[in-house]
Amino acid sequence: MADVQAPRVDASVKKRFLCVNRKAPYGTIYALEALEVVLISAAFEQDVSLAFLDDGVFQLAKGQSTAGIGMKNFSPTYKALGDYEVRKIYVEKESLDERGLAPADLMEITYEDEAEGFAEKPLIRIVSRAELSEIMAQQDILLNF
Amino acid sequence: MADVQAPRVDASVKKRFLCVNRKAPYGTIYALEALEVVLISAAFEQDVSLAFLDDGVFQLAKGQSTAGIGMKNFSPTYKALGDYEVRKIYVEKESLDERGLAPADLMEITYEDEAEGFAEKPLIRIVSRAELSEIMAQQDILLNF
Amino acid sequence: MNEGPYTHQASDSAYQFVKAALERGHEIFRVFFYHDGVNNGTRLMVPPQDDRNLQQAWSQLAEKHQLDLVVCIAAAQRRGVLDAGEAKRHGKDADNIAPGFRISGLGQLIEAGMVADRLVVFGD
Amino acid sequence: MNEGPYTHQASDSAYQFVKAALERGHEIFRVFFYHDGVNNGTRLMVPPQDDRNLQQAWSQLAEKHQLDLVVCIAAAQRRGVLDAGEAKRHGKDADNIAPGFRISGLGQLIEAGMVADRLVVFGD
Amino acid sequence: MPTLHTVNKSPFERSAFISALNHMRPGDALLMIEDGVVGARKASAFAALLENASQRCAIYVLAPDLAARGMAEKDLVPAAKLVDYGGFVDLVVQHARTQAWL
Amino acid sequence: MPTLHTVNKSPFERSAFISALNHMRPGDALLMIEDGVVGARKASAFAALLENASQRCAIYVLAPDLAARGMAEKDLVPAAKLVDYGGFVDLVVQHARTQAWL
Repeated sequence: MADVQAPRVDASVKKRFLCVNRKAPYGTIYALEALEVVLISAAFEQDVSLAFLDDGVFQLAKGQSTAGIGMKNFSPTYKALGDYEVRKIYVEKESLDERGLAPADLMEITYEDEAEGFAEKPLIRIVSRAELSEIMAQQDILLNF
Repeated sequence: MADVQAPRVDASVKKRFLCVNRKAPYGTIYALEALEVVLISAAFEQDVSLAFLDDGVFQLAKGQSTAGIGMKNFSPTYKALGDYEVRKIYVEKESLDERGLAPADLMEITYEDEAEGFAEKPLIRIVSRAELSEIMAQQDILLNF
Repeated sequence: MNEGPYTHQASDSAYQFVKAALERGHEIFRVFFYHDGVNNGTRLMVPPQDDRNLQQAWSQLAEKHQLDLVVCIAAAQRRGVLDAGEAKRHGKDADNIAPGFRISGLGQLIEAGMVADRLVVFGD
Repeated sequence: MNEGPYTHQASDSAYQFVKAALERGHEIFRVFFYHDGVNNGTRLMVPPQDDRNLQQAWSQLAEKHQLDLVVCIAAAQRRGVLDAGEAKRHGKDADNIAPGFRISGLGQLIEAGMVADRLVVFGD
Repeated sequence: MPTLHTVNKSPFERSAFISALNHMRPGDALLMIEDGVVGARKASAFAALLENASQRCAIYVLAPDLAARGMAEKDLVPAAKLVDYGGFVDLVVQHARTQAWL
Repeated sequence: MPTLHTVNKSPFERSAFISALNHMRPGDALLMIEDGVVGARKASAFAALLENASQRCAIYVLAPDLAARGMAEKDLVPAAKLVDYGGFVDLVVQHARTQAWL
């Protein structure tokens, strides 16, 4: 999806990055270009997680079909995040509720757990607003989109 | 402020244009570039009026001082609108109220009434939301910013 | 058209709207690119191969239907969209205007409002 | 820096912030231009004479303080901001990158996050 | 002749949707496009407001934008009618003017 | 170490301000910049909310942005403290991370 580059910094640095997604997909490009940041970050072996809140929860909606608007449907890429070493995707419950969305309306995103014989495990964790605030407070870097 | 061009169309066409201003100044350029449209429109002898509602009412706030942000203060240009044959500037009362603004917080904008010996008359008319909706419904063209 | 390509959907929406209007047999008097909309008119864009190229889409639609695509001169200067004449006039060593787009004044927007039966704004 | 010049105040705010940080004696490891922010890096902009020139402001600040101004390559390609090498690679007849800006990959943003003590995002 | 109002932003993100509703006159039409389509979801915080507005105004949703966001007619308030880009053009023709609540 | 939250959009236009307030933890700071400064007006629809938040978080307003919009300290809720760009830099240094509610 984008050029991979070798990190040029001290490889022992490991920071917690949280990509904070708050916008609906397609109306603006932020969702897509945020995803490109996450894919690139895998090459740097950082502790990268993603948060979806406010209209950002629509990025994970099932069944996106963009044929009618002439834009590329990039939602399948979210399903590949497990392969990019992403292990934490947080979705805010209150944001879902306000929008009349249930967790079942979101795509299933899994990763293969090496420690348990590559068993498929869900990547999405539904968290409360208070929990998400706590998670944000534990990060080194917040990438805002 | 911008190049003036001679109209190339049937000069007898006279339509009602309303420039609808809904954004605060400086945070985005829409206020400034909307003003440039109004200034240009004078050369076309159309019936041009302006509406300020939602955060657009901040465009008319008194005492704007932009030295600290390195941007040009274009608010004095609003005071010259009378010279550009603008005769109707509508400001929505409900938008002022919600923002804790009073009509006295707005710049004084006047025009010289030729019919009354060039007496200075106020250009701003405070209107209710219902009145503004009615005014919008009477236009040929709505220019949205 | 008030927004640039890709960041906001406005350019896509306007393009789809214009295409549908032409298919319905309507005449498009003009498409006026204002604010960041002027950035649709740069021929230097190179989107990923699996993505649409909005400049080419507009240029091709213009060629097919003789559309008048006007880029606002004042807005374009601020944002670095120039034709050869503008580049020369301002001492710039390059220009970037795309085929089918022409640079002109804001009066073209007022004129379009006077002539056309309807005016629709796409933006952020 | 996620937004282009003029339309949103983000570029002005980021510029004022960087200037103030330098005045306070802080080191700016990098300014990364992403999304429409890449449009700050075109040398073709010609704002009105009574207005600020944001590209020049950034270029001059970079020269004075040896700032590393990085334009995201993927975002820049989409929006038509190219250096000479990129232009050649994509068969374009012109480039528009401004002095003091360099085009590189998104990894430079992650790297900056790893190296710098603080990362601040300016946008719409 | 009535006015067509377009809203292209989510009501969860911006107040433009509310502004549009506040300025629509009986007989006007509302067309929700781009991210604005999410405002027509049933069971959302804005559903009651939209149903209420539908008593005096027609409510349209641009179908291609709805599909892009993973939704279909069944996800919307009952008053919402789907149109495609051609339908958007027809609405512009059928109304005297278009107010875009950007 | 607490978080600095920046809000650059008017609460009358976008929900980012409310989102910021909803996610701030005791001891965090809120800095209102650009069009966001209008959210600190006293007697506005958001004044009570902001005063309430000020019980647990510091509220800052970027003075140059305030002046550009024709306002001064007297127009703001009492809890708001003015800073310049240098003060903005200091706030970034004093907090472990910055969350920009774009």
